[in-house]
Amino acid sequence: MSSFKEFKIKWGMAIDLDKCTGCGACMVACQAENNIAPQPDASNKLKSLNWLVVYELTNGKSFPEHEVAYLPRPCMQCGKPSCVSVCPVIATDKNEEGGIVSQVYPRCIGCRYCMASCPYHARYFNWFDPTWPEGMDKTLTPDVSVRPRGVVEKCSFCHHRFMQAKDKARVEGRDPNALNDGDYITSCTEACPNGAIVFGDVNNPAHKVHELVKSKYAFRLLERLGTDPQVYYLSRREWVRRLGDNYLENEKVKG
Amino acid sequence: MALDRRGFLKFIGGATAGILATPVVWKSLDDVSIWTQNWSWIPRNIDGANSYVPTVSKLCPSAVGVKVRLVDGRPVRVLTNNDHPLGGGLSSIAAAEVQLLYSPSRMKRPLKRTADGAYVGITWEEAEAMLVEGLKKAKGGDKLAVISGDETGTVNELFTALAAEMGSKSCFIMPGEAQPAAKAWELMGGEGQVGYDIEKSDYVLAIGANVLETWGPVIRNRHAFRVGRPHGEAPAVRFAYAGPVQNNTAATADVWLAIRPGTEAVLALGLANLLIKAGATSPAADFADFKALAAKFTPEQVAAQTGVDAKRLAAVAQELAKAKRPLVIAGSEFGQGGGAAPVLAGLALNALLGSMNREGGIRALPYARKVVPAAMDRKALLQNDLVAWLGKVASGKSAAPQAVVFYEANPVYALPQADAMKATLTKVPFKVAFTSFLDETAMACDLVLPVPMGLERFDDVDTPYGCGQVVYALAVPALAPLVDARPAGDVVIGVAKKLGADLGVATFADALKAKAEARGASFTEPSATNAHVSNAVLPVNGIALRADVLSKAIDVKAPAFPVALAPVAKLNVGTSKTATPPFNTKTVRRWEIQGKELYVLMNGATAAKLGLRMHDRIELSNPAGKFTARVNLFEGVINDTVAVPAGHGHTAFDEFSKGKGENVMRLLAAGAEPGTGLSVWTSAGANIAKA
Amino acid sequence: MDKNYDLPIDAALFPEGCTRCSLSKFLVWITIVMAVFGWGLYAAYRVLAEGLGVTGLDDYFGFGLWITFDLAVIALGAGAFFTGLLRYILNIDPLKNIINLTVIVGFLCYSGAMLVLVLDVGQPLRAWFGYWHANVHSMLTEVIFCITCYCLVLVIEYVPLILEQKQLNRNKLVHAIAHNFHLMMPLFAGIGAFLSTFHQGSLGGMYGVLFARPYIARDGFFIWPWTFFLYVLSAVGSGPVFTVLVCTIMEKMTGKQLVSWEIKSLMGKIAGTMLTVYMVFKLADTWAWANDILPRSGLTFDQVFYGWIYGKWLLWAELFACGVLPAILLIIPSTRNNRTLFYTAAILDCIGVTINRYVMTVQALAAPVMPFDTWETYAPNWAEWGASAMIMAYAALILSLSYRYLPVFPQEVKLNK
Amino acid sequence: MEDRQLNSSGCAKDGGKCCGGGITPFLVGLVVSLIFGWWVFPDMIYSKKEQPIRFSHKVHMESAGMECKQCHVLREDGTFAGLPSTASCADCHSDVLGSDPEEARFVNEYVKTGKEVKWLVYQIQPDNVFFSHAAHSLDGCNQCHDFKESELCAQCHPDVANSDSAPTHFENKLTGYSKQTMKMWQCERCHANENHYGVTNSSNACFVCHK
Repeated sequence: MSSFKEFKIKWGMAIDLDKCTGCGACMVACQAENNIAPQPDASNKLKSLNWLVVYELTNGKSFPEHEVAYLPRPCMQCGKPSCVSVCPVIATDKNEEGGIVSQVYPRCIGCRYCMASCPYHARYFNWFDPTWPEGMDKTLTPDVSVRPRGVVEKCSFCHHRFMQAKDKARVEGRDPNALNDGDYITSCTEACPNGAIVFGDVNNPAHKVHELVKSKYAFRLLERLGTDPQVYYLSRREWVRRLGDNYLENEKVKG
Repeated sequence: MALDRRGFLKFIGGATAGILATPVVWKSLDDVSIWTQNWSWIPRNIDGANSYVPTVSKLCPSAVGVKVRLVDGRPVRVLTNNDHPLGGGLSSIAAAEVQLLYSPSRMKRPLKRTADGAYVGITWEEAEAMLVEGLKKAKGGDKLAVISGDETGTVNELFTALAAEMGSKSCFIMPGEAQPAAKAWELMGGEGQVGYDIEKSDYVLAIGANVLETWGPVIRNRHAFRVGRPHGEAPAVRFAYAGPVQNNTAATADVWLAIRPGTEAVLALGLANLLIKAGATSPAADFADFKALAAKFTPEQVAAQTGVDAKRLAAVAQELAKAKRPLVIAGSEFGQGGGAAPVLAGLALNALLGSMNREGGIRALPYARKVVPAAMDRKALLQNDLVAWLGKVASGKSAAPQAVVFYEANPVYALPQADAMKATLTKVPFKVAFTSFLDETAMACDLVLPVPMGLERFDDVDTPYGCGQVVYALAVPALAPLVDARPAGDVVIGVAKKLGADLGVATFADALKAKAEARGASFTEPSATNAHVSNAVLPVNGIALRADVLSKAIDVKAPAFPVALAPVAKLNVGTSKTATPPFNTKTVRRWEIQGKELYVLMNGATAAKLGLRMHDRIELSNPAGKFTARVNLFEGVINDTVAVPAGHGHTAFDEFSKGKGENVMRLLAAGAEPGTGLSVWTSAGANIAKA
Repeated sequence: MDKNYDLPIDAALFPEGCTRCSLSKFLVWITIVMAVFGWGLYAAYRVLAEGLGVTGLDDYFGFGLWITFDLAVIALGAGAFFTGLLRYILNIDPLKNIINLTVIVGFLCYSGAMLVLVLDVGQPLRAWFGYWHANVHSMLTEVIFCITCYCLVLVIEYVPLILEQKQLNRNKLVHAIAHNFHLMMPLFAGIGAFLSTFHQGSLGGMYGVLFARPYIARDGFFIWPWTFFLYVLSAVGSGPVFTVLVCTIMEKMTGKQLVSWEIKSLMGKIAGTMLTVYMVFKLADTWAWANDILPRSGLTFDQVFYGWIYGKWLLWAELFACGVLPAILLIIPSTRNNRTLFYTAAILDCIGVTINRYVMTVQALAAPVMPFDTWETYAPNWAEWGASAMIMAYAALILSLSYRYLPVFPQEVKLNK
Repeated sequence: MEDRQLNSSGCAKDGGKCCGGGITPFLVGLVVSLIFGWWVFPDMIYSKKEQPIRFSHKVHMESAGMECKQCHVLREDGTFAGLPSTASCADCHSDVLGSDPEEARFVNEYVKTGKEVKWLVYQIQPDNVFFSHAAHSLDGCNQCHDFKESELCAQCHPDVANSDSAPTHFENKLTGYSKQTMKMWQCERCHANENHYGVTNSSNACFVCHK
């Protein structure tokens, strides 16, 4: 297995699950921002392409003890991604400052090995060519290329916004590698009216997310598998934190 | 030399060796792979200069303040506008608004229905002539009805003024939360529009009102929620929710009080009972009556009627009593049909909590001055009950009008007993729809007139119901209409002129300018929001608690059906006006719609009682209608209740929503609320049979 | 040359001293095969023209029937390299009587797998990136290179057999080439054995390295997870008997004895021995997985099975009914030499390795890892069955032609006198 | 069939004698394909296009003393405007300034009608490529180099500063891209050059250039 790089900047999210109502605005904002094609019938969730998916969590108890929570799942941008080393053609890599796992569509041959490796189901395949209702393709943003059929894609943390923020900093004479908190946020972060998502540089004490990930309520999905995700979740509810990883019956959840 | 076979083979061998030593194969391989990156049938990125237009969404019922990103004038995104008093995030429908400009079901030109029922495109000149002709026949004596789907816009003044000029007062807005609230507030003797200062409250109890999804200016509410709930910390503002289903609001609320559908007022009175016992009082003249009424609603009594857990109820009452700035918001879980009683009881609770006319409590907000002289003002318009009126027309108690004008309203889909409502409309000889989409109502009209979408027109949002402050927001066009559409306001002004009436404003833009002025707003300078906020409030004096009305209105009969129905409203499936936007099919939960089938939710105990299991196909029926659906077991539903996702089952629109699921409105029958006469349809029930 | 008009009209092309059915009968058979092939071709066309959405694959099951099929045929095709290794390197001479068939079966399995892969990758026109932009860290890269090279080796091994065709072989040059090829065969057998071992292993390694998928993740030795070695062993433990089964089916269809029982029994003994070794390791692996890897991931043994479709019966069937049982049957001489038991064991052996490849592919992807995720099921649709059937038809076609015109079975003349 | 088979194998007995030519056919094949591959094929795959207006960069640079960035503007938000619009050309060319008939044609056909010129771009990259002109600045490169503005531009673009007419545009018939569209390895001349790291913040990470 290859070794993984450490980066000075580490873009990360802290998603407060106690603040997510599951409204789906983030999913829509993501599709519009990243030129993901709409699907007339998206009821087969195993074949509907959306980089960000909101899962429904339940505490498993019967009425009236039942509780529900919603968990938005972008790409975890793992520190030790299981998908990167398996790609036979280096179409995906984690080699840029910030630690975002890249996916280069013109390089991808569509073998789907990375999808098999990802336990978060964060990777999606273009089963067909993307199509938009007539004229709707005019609303595509110029920021993200449209993917043809046969390639794998995934959440990029709206990487183009990172590039735009750096360019803006350059033009304004600021250091592109020292962005302020909020200079670069993802489309879902921006769209969420509840502010459930906080985005920033986990390594930078000036960024809010830096403190948030240290909260005793913070956890990551499937931490023990060693993927080292850059997406953190927070919940004051123990049962929610317990759903973040597989626990044997006698094991205690942290926090 | 004749080339024999061996020679030929050698030639081929040489050629092959040669070709391999040239770029032919390698360049072709490379070009082919480049070709696969640029297939001509895949849309291209189009670069350009970015610009941003701040506006407010007229499409989303939450009236969210947004900004539109354009690239060389081409709209590409609706973005969050954090500076906007109604902004601070996006709703799942506003996020799709730019894409909806190109919705397949969008109206592209005026249409008229021919004798054989088909629609044909006509010019605007023909359309306006037809409209004038049709309206001429509806002159005098309430022969014209206007039904508007816009609760906050000045455009209503033009429509109602036109109606007034035609001698009609039959003007209605589509049912929502504002109407029952206006009624309740009026009964209590309140002035202006009732407002809820969520931003400054430290304890919000929502009874029925789905405050984080469908009640009031949702994005503004949610922004307050965001501010009051810092990440990973103990919340500075507690939220409690009472309703039959663990909906989006309940999912994040600190407390969920499960109550049967339609029992919101009973729950409020139960809380009043506990609060009064704990010493709460009110200066209201009829407090003694109210106290006597509340005394009847002991925790046991409330538990029996609402199904609420007495301990949880007591806990909430305590929390309310302890809170510094508690606020109670009562409404309907699916945003309509709740009647005045819940709001009345909820406001009475606020009075007991000392929340009247207080920061973080109830505010009385002044209505804006009319800018079209002949128009009905908002207060008057809110007094007209569309469902009741249609009921009278259906039963022949009122004469059917000669003409109906629909403005961005889809009553054929969205009213209770949708099938019966549709039948009632067939009594009207001339029906006109001003709409952006070819919806169910448009499909029932003789003339369909395309209006520009919210992003393509000037329009306004004046203090949506629920706002704690006066907010006036201007919608400005981010682009010229993509289709042959005309702003309804201007069409109305023109048509009125042709009918010999002067509405007093030359253009719709003039009306908006006047309205902004009336609100004290000035939009001469370019601003980041095009919105105006005012802290103006009206005094709240001599509020009565109206135990007399409540005692009658609260007389809710438990449905005589095996299960109660609890419709669940969510914005992601769009509105009756828009149906499900193309991007939003992916946000519909897996066990909500599968293919064309709707899933309804019930808890395990209810299912066991009915002998049902996950995925079973059932028929829901009651005298209003019936349909089949499948069972989704979800423990966040109160016993003996079936939660039905609303907003599905469209029979018009496009492949993204047409024919998917069922329309819950078909199962809801409206009744009259005793004491207020308001139409209510929150207490429905159904029979369940395996299908 | 006198012509015997009782013979089929293409009799001159038959292997020396062999009889074959009439050409018309043969053509009827070929027509049936081509009909199946045509169905698969249509499926392939739809997949290439419209995208993989026409298959039953989805975002949970990026790998499905095709990968299972590929892995299974590549394992079963291992008879070629292992028999070659034994025949040419270890000089087990009797194996010369079946070596030709093992080469053809191997060639068919590998070329068939590569054909399916053309459909299975989303962008076949860029598939060459696998060589040009190879990621040396990926097990799949190792697979791509080794399979391609080994497929070339199999072509090289197959070519002399074609050149030995009676009429072709009359040409001196062809004869000389064929002869020289034969002399070089030990070299190719060696290269083949090396390549094949590696990619069989890499195929297993491909799964073992998926460290975030506890169902298939395996710790390992140096850079290879255990599955690397398990795949090699299971392939050599089943490949030889698969060749025997193919041979036996051909015997049934042609009504001739093509390979003597001794040879088959020898192949069975070889496979049985390897299978026994494999089962020892496989049982140890399963034990370690259930008692170490799963609990380390927070999972229990029960949690990685689901309902009937992904039930424990698959594991028990793979381990005992199709693992331990055939190993015993094949390794004990008395049961091995009972034909019924021998064939039963051979079939069970092949089923066992197929189940293994299936669960490693499909169940591994079905098993949810996130606690709130759900078990999903996968069923291949017509397009995947069609394309797989196309490969079967392709194999049947090549085998039929080879049998009819090439001297595949050295014992055929003697055994059918 | 059989006879033919026998004949051909009979022929083989004589080896090269009857089926002559020795190595000649091989060489002929080799030469033909080499000529085709090196001279005919490269020409065949492109269609040639000329710019709609003959534009002289030289006149603008030398006579008018302009710089590249005056027309090829970097916008405030860091995005690059690319080619100037007709409106921005009309800032100077509202009327015909010189005697060049092409200028007159430009003014008459485009400025007066407000039509945009469909310039052909030599360097346009596929959608999947992200290129930031802001990042490739003179300040950045001239920390070590000593480029003039036009020299920096010419690192990637055809050097048109001194030419009176724009070069012919070769469009690949299959991919639709210009022959001069830079390939990844050309970007990597700088991006994979380790001497640049730490000085220019350049990186060879995939996502730096792909979107």
